[in-house]
Amino acid sequence: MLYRDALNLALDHAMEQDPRVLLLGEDVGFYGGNYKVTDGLYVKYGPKRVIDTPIAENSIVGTAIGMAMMGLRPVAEIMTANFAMLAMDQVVNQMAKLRYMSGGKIFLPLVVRMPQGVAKQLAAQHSQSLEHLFASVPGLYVFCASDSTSAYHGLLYAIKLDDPVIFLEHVLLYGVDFPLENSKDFNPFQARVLKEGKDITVVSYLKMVHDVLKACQWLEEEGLYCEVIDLVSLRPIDFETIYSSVKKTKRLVVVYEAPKSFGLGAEVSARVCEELFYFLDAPPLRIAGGEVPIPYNRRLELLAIPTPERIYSQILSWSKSHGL
Amino acid sequence: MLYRDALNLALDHAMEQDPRVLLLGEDVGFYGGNYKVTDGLYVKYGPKRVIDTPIAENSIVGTAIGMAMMGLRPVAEIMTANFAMLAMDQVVNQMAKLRYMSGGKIFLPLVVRMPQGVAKQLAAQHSQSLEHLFASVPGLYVFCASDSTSAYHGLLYAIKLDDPVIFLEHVLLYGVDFPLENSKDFNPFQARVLKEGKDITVVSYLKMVHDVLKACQWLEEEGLYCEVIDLVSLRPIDFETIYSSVKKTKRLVVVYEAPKSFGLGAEVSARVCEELFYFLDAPPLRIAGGEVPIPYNRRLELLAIPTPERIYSQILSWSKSHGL
Amino acid sequence: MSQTLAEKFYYLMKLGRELEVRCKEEYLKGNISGFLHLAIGEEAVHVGAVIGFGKGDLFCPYREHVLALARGIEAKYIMAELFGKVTGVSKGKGGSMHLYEPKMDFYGGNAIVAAHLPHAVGAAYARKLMGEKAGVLAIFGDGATNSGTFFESINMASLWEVPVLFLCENNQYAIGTHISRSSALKDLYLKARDYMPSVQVDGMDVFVVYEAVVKAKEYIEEYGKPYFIEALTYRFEGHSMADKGDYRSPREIESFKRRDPIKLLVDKSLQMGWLTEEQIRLMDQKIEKVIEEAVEFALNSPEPSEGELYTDLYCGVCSDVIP
Amino acid sequence: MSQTLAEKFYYLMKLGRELEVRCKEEYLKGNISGFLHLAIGEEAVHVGAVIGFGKGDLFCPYREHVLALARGIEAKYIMAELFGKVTGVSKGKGGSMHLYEPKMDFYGGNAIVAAHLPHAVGAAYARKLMGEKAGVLAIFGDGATNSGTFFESINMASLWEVPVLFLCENNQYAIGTHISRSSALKDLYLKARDYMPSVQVDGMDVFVVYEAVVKAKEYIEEYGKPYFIEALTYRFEGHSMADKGDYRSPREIESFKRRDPIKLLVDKSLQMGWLTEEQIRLMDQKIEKVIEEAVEFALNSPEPSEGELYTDLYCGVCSDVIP
Ligand SMILES: Cc1ncc(C[n+]2csc(CCOP(=O)(O)OP(=O)(O)O)c2C)c(N)n1
Ligand SMILES: Cc1ncc(C[n+]2csc(CCOP(=O)(O)OP(=O)(O)O)c2C)c(N)n1
Ligand SMILES: [Mg+2]
Ligand SMILES: [Mg+2]
Repeated sequence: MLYRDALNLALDHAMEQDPRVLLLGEDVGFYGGNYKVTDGLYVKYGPKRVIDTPIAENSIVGTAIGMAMMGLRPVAEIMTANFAMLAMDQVVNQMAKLRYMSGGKIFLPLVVRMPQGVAKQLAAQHSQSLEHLFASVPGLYVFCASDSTSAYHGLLYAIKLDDPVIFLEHVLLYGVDFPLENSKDFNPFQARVLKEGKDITVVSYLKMVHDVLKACQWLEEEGLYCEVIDLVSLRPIDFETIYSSVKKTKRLVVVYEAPKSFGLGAEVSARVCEELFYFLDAPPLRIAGGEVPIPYNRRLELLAIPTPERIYSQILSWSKSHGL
Repeated sequence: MLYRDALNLALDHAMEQDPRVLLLGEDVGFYGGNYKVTDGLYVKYGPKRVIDTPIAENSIVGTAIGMAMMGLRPVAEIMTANFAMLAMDQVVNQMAKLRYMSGGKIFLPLVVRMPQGVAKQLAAQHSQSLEHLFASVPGLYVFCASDSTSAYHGLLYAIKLDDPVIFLEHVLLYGVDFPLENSKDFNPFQARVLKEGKDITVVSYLKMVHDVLKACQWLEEEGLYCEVIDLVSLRPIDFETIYSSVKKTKRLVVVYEAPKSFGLGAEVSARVCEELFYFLDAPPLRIAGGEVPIPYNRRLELLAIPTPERIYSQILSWSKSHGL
Repeated sequence: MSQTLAEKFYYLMKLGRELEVRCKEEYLKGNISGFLHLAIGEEAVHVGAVIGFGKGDLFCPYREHVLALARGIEAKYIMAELFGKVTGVSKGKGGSMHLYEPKMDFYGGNAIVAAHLPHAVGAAYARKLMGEKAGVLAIFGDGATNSGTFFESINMASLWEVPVLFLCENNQYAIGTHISRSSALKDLYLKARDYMPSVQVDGMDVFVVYEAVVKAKEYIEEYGKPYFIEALTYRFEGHSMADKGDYRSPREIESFKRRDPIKLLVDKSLQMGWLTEEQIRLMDQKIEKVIEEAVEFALNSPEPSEGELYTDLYCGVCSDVIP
Repeated sequence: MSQTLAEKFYYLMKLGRELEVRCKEEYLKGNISGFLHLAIGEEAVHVGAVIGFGKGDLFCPYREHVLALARGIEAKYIMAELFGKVTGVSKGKGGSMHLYEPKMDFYGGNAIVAAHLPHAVGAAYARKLMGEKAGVLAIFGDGATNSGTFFESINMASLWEVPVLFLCENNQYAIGTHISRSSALKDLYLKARDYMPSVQVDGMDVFVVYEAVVKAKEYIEEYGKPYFIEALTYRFEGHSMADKGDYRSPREIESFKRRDPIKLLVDKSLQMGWLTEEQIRLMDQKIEKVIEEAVEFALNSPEPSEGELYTDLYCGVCSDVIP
């Protein structure tokens, strides 16, 4: 099933089963969503439950918060994470803090979905990976989906949660076909070991997971066996799964699309160094985007983010220079 | 000289010497600034160069960008970093990217100043340390000031730069008296070694620097000699200074007020582990804020951020358990 | 009718006034900390609006003690919150700017200017969708009407036809900045007039505010659409305890104090025979007692335990409706 | 006068149209990528506004090819940018949504709806402060008028009295969302009318747009204050190449195509004798050549070298004025 369709199915199932679930966002209704994730739901559930909004990101999240306060279970779409910069007050100052500030009197069963990442030549203002901005905020849960299974089950789980969730999708995955597994007790708080291996632990999430899997396939030909972990939740991060893998492999690589510094990789790498310092046989390696806005030109764009080829060659040369 | 007055002096000098420099922000003019940083400048330079703005953070930064495009050198004040969440589009998508997207045709001599941090019982929406949100954005410089010397010289330097700078101040420092050193060639890109020591490298910035210094004083009585580094720039970080200290001490501690995960400490710690893995004698230690919004109650508030006492005791027990 | 109202108004306005006067003292003693915004001078707006509105959800700014009292939250739970005690309405975690009591449809206190306005719109949307009749009251200042969030909320409320009463308390200042330095329009009701019925009223006369709000409430409930009221008022104190408010001339302040809303109410009520001196004296006594007890309660309440630092962040619960 | 104008208008509008038709082809061939927003159908607004405005700074949205052409940026530098070549106006780093030429007072292209509006206000403030006369032209869509940033900009421009001409091109849609689903007001000039002179004009007739803009320009320069124009127009294509635009009925699209701004201009000009068939033929020939050369130039230009990835991020220079 297409990733897009898995998300659509999750929304459909949630709306079917719980009349409190409703959708809002720019173009989500009549138009069916900029990436067609909400396609068909406007016709099925009507304009009161699939709400087209003005271009007003802060107030999209803000009104969704108000709805959640009253007991509805809104799923807001921000057309892309880039535009979520306009909603940061409602995300950081409101949605993440209302429960705490009220001494637990308020709860917000609210999901804010958005795609992010580098697609193809959309240039600096449309190509950002901003997960760390959300993942760093206490009070939020941040989930992300790397395939149709985590898309469907992860989104459904997020909608069921009584806490606010930022749900990240990747623009380049919408059109990709993945098997939809029937994982009844899918738990987004648990990272997924997508591939076992004895030599190196490679942590990733969202689209990069697939580039990592490709690179690790090639690495096997060099005799290097990577264990690939897909972080489904970025806040909290399932460190237990990472630790037990690193204890086995004694080596950590983190691969992500965002600029290297301050990203998810910094936290994963720092934490593993703190907790498993004496286990590690090599310094952790972060393979990530460049410290630049994403340029329009395709050649430069591809230089600014990890590719399977560069993931492969960087892991290879790093492992060689650290005695593997 | 009071930290507040050092900032005021920097603004005054810049405005005196360059007619292109102008100030804007909420309450900065007639009222003299919420924290009185701009006091007196309205009278001296008039309402055209010290502009009171509506409560409209995104457009405060946005108009400042427009002014900078035309060759002025605006210094915008966001009343506190908390409200900068409303300006994230202009900060992340505009000010950081315009030069790059234009292939270098645009440059933005622009400073956005703001205080941040935990003061006293201002509660969750007024007590945040958000430096990593800015420091993670390519295209920005992020400076911060821990005393009157770095406040005065750092701000003046930021105003002189032709690139956009986020300039962070700490709410609790405004009323503190520090000597203003005559550092003619103060360079914010260079971290300051505030105290030399052979045993442990302690990296910090803003107000925490002072709490660290206090804790390190006490640690000397235990025979532990810390080298204290004050990061004046958070983007870029002066890793050279950190590396040469860590090469000597073989131990790294990072102290900051923000929640521990994803903060400055993650990046510093991860980078040092990557670069100096074989030098380190112990896992790096991060001493930071809790993973919670800051509560109003004073006792809980003080539990949510590092104090000199806890910095002292955490370093002590960490160094003991790692053979120092 | 007017008699009952006058009594209610007087009690709440005076209780609010005395409570805040006491808050000032307790702040100076160090029992209260943080930002403390007093509504002294604005009681007619707060009490008139909340009583006039009656049933329905309230969304307030950081200057909300009197609004909370008028909604029926007991003084002692407010005072305990200001003292940072676990018995406070927000368990001592919120403080003055964050009083919450969802059981009484009281949704805070918000310390970010205008941030609660979209919450009000969303809440009204929800109420309407769920077939409930009561609308939502959103209160905010003159300064808030310059923020983009305000404008987005007005547009969405009108577009979606949801029953929100936007009540702007125009006290002419946003901290130290006079409205003439921040808003291109001086008559703020103009900002909404193309979107919804929009009026300007005297915010010093509690009866005027009350009547305007009653009328607005009828409208929003009958039509399920928004309404805008600008109430002209003034704060007698500084913006918060951190501000002396001395950017305003003594003359200006005096001219408004001459129309002190409590004085106006008393004069009118005595003149019209709605209240007697004796009634007032009795109420004053009661108020003194209530406040004394509130302070007592706050003082004697325990602080939150250290373990509370990490509670109330997530509920961690899954709704059981979706299988 | 009208003759010269008609010639200029025709040349630019037709050049814009043909350039964009060619862009579509090149996009389908894979020479252009990313988001490509065509202004086909809206040329009267873009050309009438830029020519009418004359000297002054331009701030545009992502749909800015024709605006750039009208400002005098050569087609080949635009095409090269769209091809991602180093000879493009933004060195291939910006693409379609980010054309910049400060030397010609052309300040982009912005891919965030309404984000350029405060830039325009700040620029106008700067120009006025520096004693320059020319104002600033800011162009944006109907969808943008629902964003808080729009409202903040309108308020600030009016409050600070700066010469910005806000030109709203109301093509009725924001991507797939009709104005009736996003704006409580259908007549968008109402959103500004309390803040500045505000008018609504036919955006399909380039002469009408031109005259309205000339008048507005005179006003903003004479008074140093802002002005608002809503131009009613329509886009014939989808929102971008990623959108078919089929949420609009063929009938609706046809009704607007009947008022194709280029056709209107030609009909009127021939009728009035401002243009001859021969002139048009010659211009068409020239346009064909210009576009051919532009594509040639773009094709033959080099891509940025790999080292360019890390250039143009910081200038790293310190101003030498402050000692
Ligand atoms: C978004 C935001 N910007 C700035 C502030 C700081 N601030 C707190 S209150 C205030 C003034 C608000 O004025 P107004 O809306 O008139 O309300 P009043 O206090 O007069 O009742 C400001 C600027 C804030 N809390 N939030
Ligand atoms: C802040 C923001 N939100 C959403 C988008 C996605 N988006 C791009 S164009 C557009 C529609 C804009 O409509 P309008 O202002 O009418 O301009 P038009 O394209 O019709 O000229 C949207 C929603 C964006 N670029 N920026
Ligand atoms: Mg006010
Ligand atoms: Mg449009």
